[in-house]
Amino acid sequence: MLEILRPDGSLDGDSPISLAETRRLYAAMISARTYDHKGTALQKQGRLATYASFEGQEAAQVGAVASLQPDDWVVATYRDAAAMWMQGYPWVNLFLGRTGDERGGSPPEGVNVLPPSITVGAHMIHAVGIGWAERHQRSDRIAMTFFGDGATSEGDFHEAMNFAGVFQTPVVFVCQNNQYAISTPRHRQTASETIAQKADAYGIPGRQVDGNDLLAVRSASDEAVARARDGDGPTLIEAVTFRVGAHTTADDPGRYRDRAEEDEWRGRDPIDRVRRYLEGAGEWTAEWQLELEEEAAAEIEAAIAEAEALDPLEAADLFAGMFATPTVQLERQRTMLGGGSHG
Amino acid sequence: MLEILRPDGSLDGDSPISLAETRRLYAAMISARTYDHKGTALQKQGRLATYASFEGQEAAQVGAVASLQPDDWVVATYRDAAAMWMQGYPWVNLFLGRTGDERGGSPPEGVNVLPPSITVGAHMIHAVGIGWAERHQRSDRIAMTFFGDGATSEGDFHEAMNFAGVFQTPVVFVCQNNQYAISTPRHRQTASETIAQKADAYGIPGRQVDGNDLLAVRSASDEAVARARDGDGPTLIEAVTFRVGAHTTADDPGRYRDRAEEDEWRGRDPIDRVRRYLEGAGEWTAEWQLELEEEAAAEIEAAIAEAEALDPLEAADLFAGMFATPTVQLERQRTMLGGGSHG
Amino acid sequence: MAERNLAQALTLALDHILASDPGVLLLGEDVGVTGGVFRITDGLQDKHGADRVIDTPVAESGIVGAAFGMAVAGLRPIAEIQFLGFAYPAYDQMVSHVSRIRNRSRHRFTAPLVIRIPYGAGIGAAEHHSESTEAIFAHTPGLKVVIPSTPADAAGLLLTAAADPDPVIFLEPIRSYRRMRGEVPDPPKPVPFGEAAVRRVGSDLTLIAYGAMVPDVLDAAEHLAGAGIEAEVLDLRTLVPLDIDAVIGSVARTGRAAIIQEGHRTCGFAAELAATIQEEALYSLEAPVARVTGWDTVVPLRRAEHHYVPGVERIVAAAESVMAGS
Amino acid sequence: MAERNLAQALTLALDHILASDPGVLLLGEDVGVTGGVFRITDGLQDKHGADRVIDTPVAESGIVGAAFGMAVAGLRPIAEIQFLGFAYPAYDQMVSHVSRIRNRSRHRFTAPLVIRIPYGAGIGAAEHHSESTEAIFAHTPGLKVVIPSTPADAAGLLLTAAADPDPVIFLEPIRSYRRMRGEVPDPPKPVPFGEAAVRRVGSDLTLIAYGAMVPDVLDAAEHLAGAGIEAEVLDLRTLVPLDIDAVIGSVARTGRAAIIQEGHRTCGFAAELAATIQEEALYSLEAPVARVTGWDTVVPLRRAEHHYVPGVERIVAAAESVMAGS
Ligand SMILES: Cc1ncc(C[n+]2csc(CCOP(=O)(O)OP(=O)(O)O)c2C)c(N)n1
Ligand SMILES: Cc1ncc(C[n+]2csc(CCOP(=O)(O)OP(=O)(O)O)c2C)c(N)n1
Ligand SMILES: [Mg+2]
Ligand SMILES: [Mg+2]
Repeated sequence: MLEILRPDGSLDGDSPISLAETRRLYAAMISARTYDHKGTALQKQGRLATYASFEGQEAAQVGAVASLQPDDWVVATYRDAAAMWMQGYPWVNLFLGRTGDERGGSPPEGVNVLPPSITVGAHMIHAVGIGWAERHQRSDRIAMTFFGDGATSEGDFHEAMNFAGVFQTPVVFVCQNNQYAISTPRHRQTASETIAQKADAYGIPGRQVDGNDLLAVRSASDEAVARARDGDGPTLIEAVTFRVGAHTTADDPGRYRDRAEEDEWRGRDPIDRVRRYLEGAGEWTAEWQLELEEEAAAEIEAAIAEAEALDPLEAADLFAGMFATPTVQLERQRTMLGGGSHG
Repeated sequence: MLEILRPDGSLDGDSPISLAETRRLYAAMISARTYDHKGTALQKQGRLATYASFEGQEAAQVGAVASLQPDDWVVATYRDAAAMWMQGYPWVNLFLGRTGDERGGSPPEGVNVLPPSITVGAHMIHAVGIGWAERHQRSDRIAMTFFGDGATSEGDFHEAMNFAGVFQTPVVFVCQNNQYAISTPRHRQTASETIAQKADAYGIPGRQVDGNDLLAVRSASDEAVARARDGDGPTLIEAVTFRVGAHTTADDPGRYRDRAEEDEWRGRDPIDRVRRYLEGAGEWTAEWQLELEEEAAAEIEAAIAEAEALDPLEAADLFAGMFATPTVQLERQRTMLGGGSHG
Repeated sequence: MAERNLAQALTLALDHILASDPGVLLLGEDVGVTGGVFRITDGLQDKHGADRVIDTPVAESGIVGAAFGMAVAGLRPIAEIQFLGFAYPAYDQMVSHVSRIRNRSRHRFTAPLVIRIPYGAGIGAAEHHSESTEAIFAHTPGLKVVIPSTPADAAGLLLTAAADPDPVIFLEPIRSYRRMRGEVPDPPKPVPFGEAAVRRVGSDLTLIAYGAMVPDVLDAAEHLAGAGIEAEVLDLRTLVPLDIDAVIGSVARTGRAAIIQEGHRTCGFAAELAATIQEEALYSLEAPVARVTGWDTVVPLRRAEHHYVPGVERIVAAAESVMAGS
Repeated sequence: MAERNLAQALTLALDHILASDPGVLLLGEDVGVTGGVFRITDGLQDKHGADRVIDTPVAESGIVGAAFGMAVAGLRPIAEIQFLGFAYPAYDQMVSHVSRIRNRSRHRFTAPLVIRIPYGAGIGAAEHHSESTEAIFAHTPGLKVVIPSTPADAAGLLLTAAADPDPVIFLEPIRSYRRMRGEVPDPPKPVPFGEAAVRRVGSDLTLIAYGAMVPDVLDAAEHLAGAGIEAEVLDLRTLVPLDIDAVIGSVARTGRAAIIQEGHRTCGFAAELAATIQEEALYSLEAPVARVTGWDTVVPLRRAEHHYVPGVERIVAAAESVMAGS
């Protein structure tokens, strides 16, 4: 397992990035955590539907996406808001989706990030097709896809990895092994020792990294992104991390795991670790921290306000969303909305 | 790759079985090939629907099933008639199925062999469930499942292997890597170097053997069957072999491969190899060969006659086959058969 | 008799089923340790053992395929899929194998398994958590399709499903899990398949529904009664087998019918019912049979979900228009 | 104009589509080197390159999922599934992603792809090779469903499908591939979606069909003409969008209708049509709308297949019974 940044903030080897870049990513992780805490809080107030916290996984998401170019693709899940936002998907869209509004799925033009996949497993092959299409169109854009340890059990994971191997598509597979799929622990998910080793079944390189180590993640993803961009094919990265919170706001982790396990992982917090490192390098101050937190809070509040200011979709919008031009059937059904006749 | 019996009929190491047992399996392979040739011939005469030849794969099928107890389960495909027959599935049922008659799928009580799977991939997990059920019921029966190189690309292969690994079910996975899935060569099916190595992704032992070597197959399957029976979990065996004939009688291999490749593999015929070995050991004579061929021919002819003597199913039989007790809907539909009313 | 909600009724039934037949196994994602996302299997692993109430990897095709194998080999598995929107990866196993092994083997092998699936909208959940695609199962030969609407039926139909010699798709109405309570005998009383229940007697028109729509249809019927229209309300309980006689009998009496279904309109089960009614009772019909259905749209997310699910208002309006004979 | 069979018409259309739009890719099992199991893509890899006509591993979900990704990223993939019975492993991709990305992203991302699938019985093939489950696609919001019956339509509808901004399920009638020949313009002429074709004019009753059943329905109509019954024959060509006006218009004129469909009866497309007709034209109906369908059984194997597929005899009998108004 690749590790660079020790829990105490010291380095084991060279950092793949400058201190300035580290500060940028640290700031991003603070934003992400601010969003995340707000998401949980808003859900408790009934202002969001369910919410899926990614607390503890910020380094895996921020570190991996930091290796991308702005127009590369990200294809991720319900738990990957930090990754999506890093690639340009606005907080307002992420909140909007969580309120239960389809417009959350519509990021601005130029942001090549798909709306989060709610189904587990099916989206990885989309990244394969996307990377394939980019190469076919002689673009050097690549695709990065995020998924969990549980997702590796779905047949679609297998088909995606196998297609990527056979067609050598420019894709980076990032598995956030956060130790649980809802209540199911990693060792009940698969009998393989690591998830990284699954890559071998597809002739693809696999790399296990400490997912709570921003620098290790970044190092592995830099390498994988370069491989993909250079036409050398896909890579699987297993980022070993932990979901510190509940699966979603509808879940109670007390039913399936010990507090001790959570506490242990809280002690390995990916943000704290970078803070210690930056502090040691004279690049972190309490004032800066405060500044970051205030900026993040303001940004997040603004996004919430914007999302909540939007009136809900009308019934007619449902029909308008399905096709470029509604079918005869949909047109008829839309007319039923008005009167009660046969509708 | 495990090899024991050299193409020239000499041994590289010890045989896992006695000469008497080798003679028995040799005879079985002769029967299987007789059936296979007959199948191709009958299809040309229009007496069967399509037919899928397994010529060249007799050692893989006969050798693997020879390790089983008579009441173990076999879950196999359209190309595995030899394996099914070895485990008690009558030739008459196999022919019947090929004529296009559902009764082919009904082997005698006590024969724990499912009708052949026509869909590629879905059946392997059935073997996992079966083995699981047997263990749950404290029986020591195990399940063996056969599939091709192409089938390893389906998501269901992955889910089956993963379940087998997690639940340590008593199953032996036998992949006949016959180098093609219809027209697609093995190296375009997956970028992994071997199929055996895919087992590693599931914490399962994987073994590659020369599939045209009866003794190597038998040795690997003896070991895998013992593991399963002893509660030590599943094994994946990759039997490297070749489909000498067409994919089915509807296929023309000339479109996608060279005659030279076929000829090379014909030179590695699994039956010839055992004959040379037995001959060297003084256990084969031309008279015995004739005897075997005549017996096999008689047996096969009898099976064909029995299959063809059966009148086709009646329309009412269709309705009777669906449930233990037909639903209201089916009852109504059955009455439509008689008159034309609304049917 | 204790009052239970529909979720509790299911738990009770599963407990009895596990206790009375050692060949029954439950399997699915998170059904064991945590008792399922809706807590339907809560406490059952502790009581009946981890080898009988089994947490699986996240793999729906694997769950159904393994359950199929178990059933073929003599067990009586009850598989859970977390939401109907996650059943599609297992659809091939259901169509190609579960539904067919009996016919394929001319009764030599069978697959007596139950697949429990929460379905339907109305709780403002995320995408894929609100599906009502029962029609695709009804369209698949060889599957029985059961959809209870009350706590007692949920328990009773589940008992029948678990004892059935053929595969059963058992759809559980999510928004009814905790919507109402009702008396549920302990042990539950099996409810036979193929017998619709008359939930309300009426002579002016027949309202036909099942599952999550039934309570709304009953509310609508009360509403209509206020306007002097007496609706008969039929709860189908099982779509396959279907109690055609009850449907035709009622419509022949009332001469008017509306079918209320949450699923998408085109090729939904309401289409089947309307087609059957006009086939068998055309000359009794005084007005077209109305379909009140979900639309041919994706089920909207929380903020617009109410535009999709037929509510009391749409049901009442449709009934009134059927009464007006237009 | 050259006469071509339906298979050749499809090859011609694909060749033109590949030649005219560099963003079009074909992918599927055995579509490249060997030209597909039905030889529909024969010669296209040689002509257009192995990077545009692509042999894939045996993985239907992968094929559709990869095609989806390609479409999202600006290509126009045309995927082939070998037989409809092998499409179920890809059903989740179709329902959960292909059909939904436009709505999920409010038009920001779209998936203009075509999924070509041979369907139907009648050639005595093995199990799973004879499916007619078009209804499950018609029931899925966000998919267009196209089923040609003639060579010219096959080519013309495929052109339209390839240019459509939304995903299209394109079902090809296996037993019509080489059943008849017809004139097919070269280049083929696009045939618009949502316009039924009147294959035969008649005033006594309307026979409605699509795909592989159309030739049989026309034979039945000739038969009926011999007995003095003049049937109008409507070929729907596309199920989604559906030419409801053509259906209702014809039935309003004739007052009688039978729908002929090879798929299973319950919740088939014939149910949708019968439901719609009675909704919109009840007062024109002089007899119940009849459904002539495949049964709610697995499609039988070769020796008993003829008991399943509606043949001329059953169509004629149903039409006569509709004429008798019983
Ligand atoms: C196909 C499918 N099956 C089941 C679910 C329900 N579900 C949502 S998240 C989840 C667990 C996924 O675990 P993992 O992949 O490890 O991701 P994590 O939630 O831990 O980030 C499950 C089973 C789903 N969304 N999609
Ligand atoms: C799910 C599914 N997809 C496609 C097919 C069509 N098909 C039949 S055999 C075959 C190739 C299978 O290759 P392999 O697994 O190597 O077995 P082999 O035929 O070589 O024995 C294909 C694609 C099928 N039967 N089922
Ligand atoms: Mg996880
Ligand atoms: Mg093969």
